[in-house]
Amino acid sequence: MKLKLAFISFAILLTTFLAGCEPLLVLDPKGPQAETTANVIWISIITMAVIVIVVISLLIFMIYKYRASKQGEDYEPPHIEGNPLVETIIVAIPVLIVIFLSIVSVKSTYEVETVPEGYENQEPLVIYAASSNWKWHFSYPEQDIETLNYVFIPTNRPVEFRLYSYGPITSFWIPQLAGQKYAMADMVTKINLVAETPGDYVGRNANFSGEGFAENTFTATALSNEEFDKWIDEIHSTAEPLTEEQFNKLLKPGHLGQMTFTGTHLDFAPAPEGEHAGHHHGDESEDETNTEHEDHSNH
Amino acid sequence: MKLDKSQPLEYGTHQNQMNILGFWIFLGAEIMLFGTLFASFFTLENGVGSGPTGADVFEITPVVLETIILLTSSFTIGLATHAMRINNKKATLVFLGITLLLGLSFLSVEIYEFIHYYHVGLTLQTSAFSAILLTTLGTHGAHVTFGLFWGLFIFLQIKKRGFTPETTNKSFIFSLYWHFLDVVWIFIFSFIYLKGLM
Amino acid sequence: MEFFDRFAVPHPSPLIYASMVAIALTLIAVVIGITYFKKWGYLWREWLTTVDHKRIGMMYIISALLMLFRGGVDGIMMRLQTAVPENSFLDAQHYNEVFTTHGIVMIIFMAMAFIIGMMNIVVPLQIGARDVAFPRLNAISFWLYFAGAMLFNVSFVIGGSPDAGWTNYFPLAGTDFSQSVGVNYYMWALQISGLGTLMTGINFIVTILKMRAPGMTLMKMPMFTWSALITNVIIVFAFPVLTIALLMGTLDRQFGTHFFASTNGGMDMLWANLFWVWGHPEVYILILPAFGIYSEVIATFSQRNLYGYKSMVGSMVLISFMSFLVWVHHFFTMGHGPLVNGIFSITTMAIAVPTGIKIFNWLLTMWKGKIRFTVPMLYSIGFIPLFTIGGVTGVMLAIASADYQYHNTMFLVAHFHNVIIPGVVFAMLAGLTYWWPKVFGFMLNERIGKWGFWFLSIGFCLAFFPMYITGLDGQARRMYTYSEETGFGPLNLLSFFGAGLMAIAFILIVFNIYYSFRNSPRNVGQDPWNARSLEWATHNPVPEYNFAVTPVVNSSEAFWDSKKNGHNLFPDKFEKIHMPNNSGVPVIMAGFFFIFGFSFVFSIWIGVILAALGIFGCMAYRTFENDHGRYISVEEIKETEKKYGGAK
Amino acid sequence: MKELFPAKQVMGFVSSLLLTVVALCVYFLDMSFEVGMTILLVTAFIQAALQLVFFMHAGESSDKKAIYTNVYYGIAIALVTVFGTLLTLIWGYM
Repeated sequence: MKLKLAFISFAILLTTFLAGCEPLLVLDPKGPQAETTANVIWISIITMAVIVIVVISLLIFMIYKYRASKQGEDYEPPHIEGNPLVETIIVAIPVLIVIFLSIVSVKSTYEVETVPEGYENQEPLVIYAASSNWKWHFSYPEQDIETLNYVFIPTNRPVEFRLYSYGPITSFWIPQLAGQKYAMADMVTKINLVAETPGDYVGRNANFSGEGFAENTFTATALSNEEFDKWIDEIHSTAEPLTEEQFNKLLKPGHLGQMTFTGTHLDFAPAPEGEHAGHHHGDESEDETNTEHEDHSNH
Repeated sequence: MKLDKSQPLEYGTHQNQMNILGFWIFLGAEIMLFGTLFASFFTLENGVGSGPTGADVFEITPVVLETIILLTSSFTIGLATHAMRINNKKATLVFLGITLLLGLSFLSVEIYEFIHYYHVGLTLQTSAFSAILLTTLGTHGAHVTFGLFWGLFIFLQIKKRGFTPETTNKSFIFSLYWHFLDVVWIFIFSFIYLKGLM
Repeated sequence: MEFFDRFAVPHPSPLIYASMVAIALTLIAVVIGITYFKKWGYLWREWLTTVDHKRIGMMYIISALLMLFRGGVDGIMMRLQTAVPENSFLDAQHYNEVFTTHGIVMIIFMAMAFIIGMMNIVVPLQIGARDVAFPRLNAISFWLYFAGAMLFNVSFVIGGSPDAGWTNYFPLAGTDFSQSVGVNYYMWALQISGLGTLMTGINFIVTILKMRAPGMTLMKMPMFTWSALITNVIIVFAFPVLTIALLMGTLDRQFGTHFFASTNGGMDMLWANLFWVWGHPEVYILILPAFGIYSEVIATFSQRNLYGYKSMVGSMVLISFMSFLVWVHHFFTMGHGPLVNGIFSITTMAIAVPTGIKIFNWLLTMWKGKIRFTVPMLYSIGFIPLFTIGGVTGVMLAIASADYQYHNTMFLVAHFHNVIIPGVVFAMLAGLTYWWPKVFGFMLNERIGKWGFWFLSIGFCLAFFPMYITGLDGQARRMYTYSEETGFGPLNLLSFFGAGLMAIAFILIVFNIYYSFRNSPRNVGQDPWNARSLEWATHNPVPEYNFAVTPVVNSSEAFWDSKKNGHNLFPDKFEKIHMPNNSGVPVIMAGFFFIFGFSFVFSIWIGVILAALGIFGCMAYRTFENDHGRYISVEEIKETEKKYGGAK
Repeated sequence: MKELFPAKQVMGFVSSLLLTVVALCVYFLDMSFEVGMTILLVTAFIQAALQLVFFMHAGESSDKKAIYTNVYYGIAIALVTVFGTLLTLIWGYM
């Protein structure tokens, strides 16, 4: 009977997997960071599938072999306290699996938190991504432009997103390029990523942030380097400059479409990093000696 | 109720033993309660915003005074338990009374301290630091206040009913509570005041 | 005018008005019914003032079932809203309230109440005690829980429900972004019921440590009692953290402090941190008693002793400590360095080891057994594969880098339902069916019970397995709607059907209670399941004093031993039995707590002060009270025992 | 009168006063943060232990195992919470 249950669950899982024509976003990476996480996910799925299959097989064996209807009327199950060897095995195998996965976990976590391999020498493109209820503001300090609810990035160049929030905690997530990270009001967090294939990618805030949360999305478009430069030039010739007054209007709760400006809000409303951070993480002494804008308090 | 004569009266019945053990476990929870407050305090300690820091507002004299008062009261409640065990009702009441008076003076100093903070511009709303400082001190102070009433009730009960399994048990448990508040204060004294002033 | 505005339903919709009317009508019907049948006196004497652990346990379980209904309706509404893209059944705000209350109601007011109710009924019986260590405190615990639960449910009709998620992250939960009183309700409902839970924790630790039958050493306790002991240890050390976090949250919202604000030095991350320092152990508070129930049920229906008793105990002790070492995995994405994430990733995965030991021990308990497929056993057998899947997806989530992709998605939602439903809900239903005759003296119908099990299991798989896939496809949790292009539609529809099946299962289970009450034969005898542990050594239903004579025990399966090896459990003669008196103080005090909480929610300070005085008045009354309990005479015991058919 | 002041308790009281004086050194004397914290940690924990043993009679009843386990467990978890929180929110950031 339990067979049925196990089979049904697996059948559902399998068919839904197979039925989906398009690959799942997280497992369809377009950059090295997302590729690392996708590989880790596959490794863990396979390891875990082995465990599940072993447990289910053992269970089926037990309930098939030892069901009461199959035993004799006078069969009296024995009293068994336990067996050191068996218990060592059931401890040792999970321990080995956990050690293996721990190594995978620590190694991959360090990998996705740093600039991807092969791109260390390139100067990363810094983009500030600030969330407000319920929009994303992207500022390119170097290029001196700002966009709303969409972001263009060059391919094959490391991009450093610096995240913070005007309001509730949000989570910046482009599943096909990298895992998510929180954006908070009083500090800046960072995501390093590289897009290796040009294309449009879904991006969103993944952390519940109130009424407009469901529509708190943006598009991330990866372009070749030349196209990216062309796009920057185009904006400088066509877009209006962003004024403080206008920016404050943009911050008001609600949804807006995609917008483009020259200039960034960082000039009049700096990001909460360095001297503007809401709190410091045990590095006050360094803060005082460090006067550079580009500093270590990037948490 | 079976009475076990081989033990002090407060342990005399099975229910009494359970009460005492239960209170110890409650104190375990209290360790965690104050542990959480300390964890939050250390996290928010530097979050002074535009308000004053600990070093700006702490005054050593009232703090030392509070410490000595509370240490002494912890001593006297210990003596009260001892007097109870040698069956000296009068001494027990005297020591318990002194303890409560010391507790009251501790609270008075603490209230003075809070007024001082108010005058130098540190209130609950000033900054995260001020909020966690006053919450931690306030939680301890609320425990002391609660203890004063509790102690008073026990005082009255011993006075009226003498030493019974119930009154001795309550009085012993109250002494555990009072000693524990002293322990908490030692940590507040060391890691909030002295660390802040250092 | 402003004053009264706060009491209004801030989010009027026909649904809410309809349920308001329904609630009002039900209440009126209940009051009229009780008055008509002249049951007020009975209710007061036998239930509201009771200190009997079995009755308190029953009241916990009844409340838990009511809350299961409430939380279940919330769940169905969420699945219905997301069943198709761009659905307009609920609007965003309403959806937010629904998933927030679903989480709180299910965790705090359903699952917690269910396990505490189960412990109340079973633990004293399993250790051969007359009651818990502090019967009066036990009543206070229940009534505080009940006051908290009612306070939380009032939010739905007066002032508005909390809407910041059950995790209630600041600053979203602060007054800047959540202006209604909803989150105030959250703070006080949890605070009050949490206080009750803490007292339960202390009560049961002392009960188990000090009230065991002669001969029952710690290593001879039945496994459910062990799990209860460990659970209560976790409760005692975890709940104070919640107390402080809620206090700080209240101060932030109602007194303008800056603990979790982003200005003046506050730190929003601190709330998340404290919430999960409590929240993760809370998960183990829920799951360990479930493990205990499965251990009892699997041993009983495999007709074999539990395999690896010592390693079962050892793994639980280990889990209790480790549960406090892993909380950061709930917010890997908060931007800590890989060092912090790495450490907590490893500790999290390490917990899988003791959990794995338990799974294998259950499997080995069936080995060489003689398995009977009763309803409790079906739940236990269904639990093993489903919980394993939930467990391994937990290990997947523990890998920090991968968690960056799973976090906040439906994958996570699928995971924790996959551990909580087969873990806790299945266990509670198994335990309910298993111990039902113990409390009521008749059995639940097996046929209907099995139907319930199959609907629940299949419904569960259909409802939650698709979420793993939509999660990997980028569907964030807590989204009230999604567009057609995302492609989430078909799988969400499947989830909705699954939820429907689960609802049918719930109806079947409740119907089974009614059906069995009407049709099941009474007098099932003392041992309807051929069981093993001490609670079955007394009559069904259990008399007021539990055991006429204190049992003397020689193994963890004392009853089995007495059946098979002729061990004499009751060597002593009848003696008069000391019992605690009933008291109205607990329920009155909880009433004051309710008023206190309600007034605080709306900042009605006069109400707060008066209620606080009431609470202190109750305490003062208690300390001056001279109540030595009462005795049941030997004659009375003999009489009762005769009624049950023979003195034991 | 003498019987009302047992030596053990008087000793405990005197030593806790002495420890307070030692702790006060960190305020009155000039010393580095590390040395000061060490002194405070040592004096605070000794004082707590004094209270526990001399005044609270933690070890006198038949439940002393349970009582000590409970206290140690509480302290251990509280320390984990304090240092874990600091590691997570303050020290551990990149």
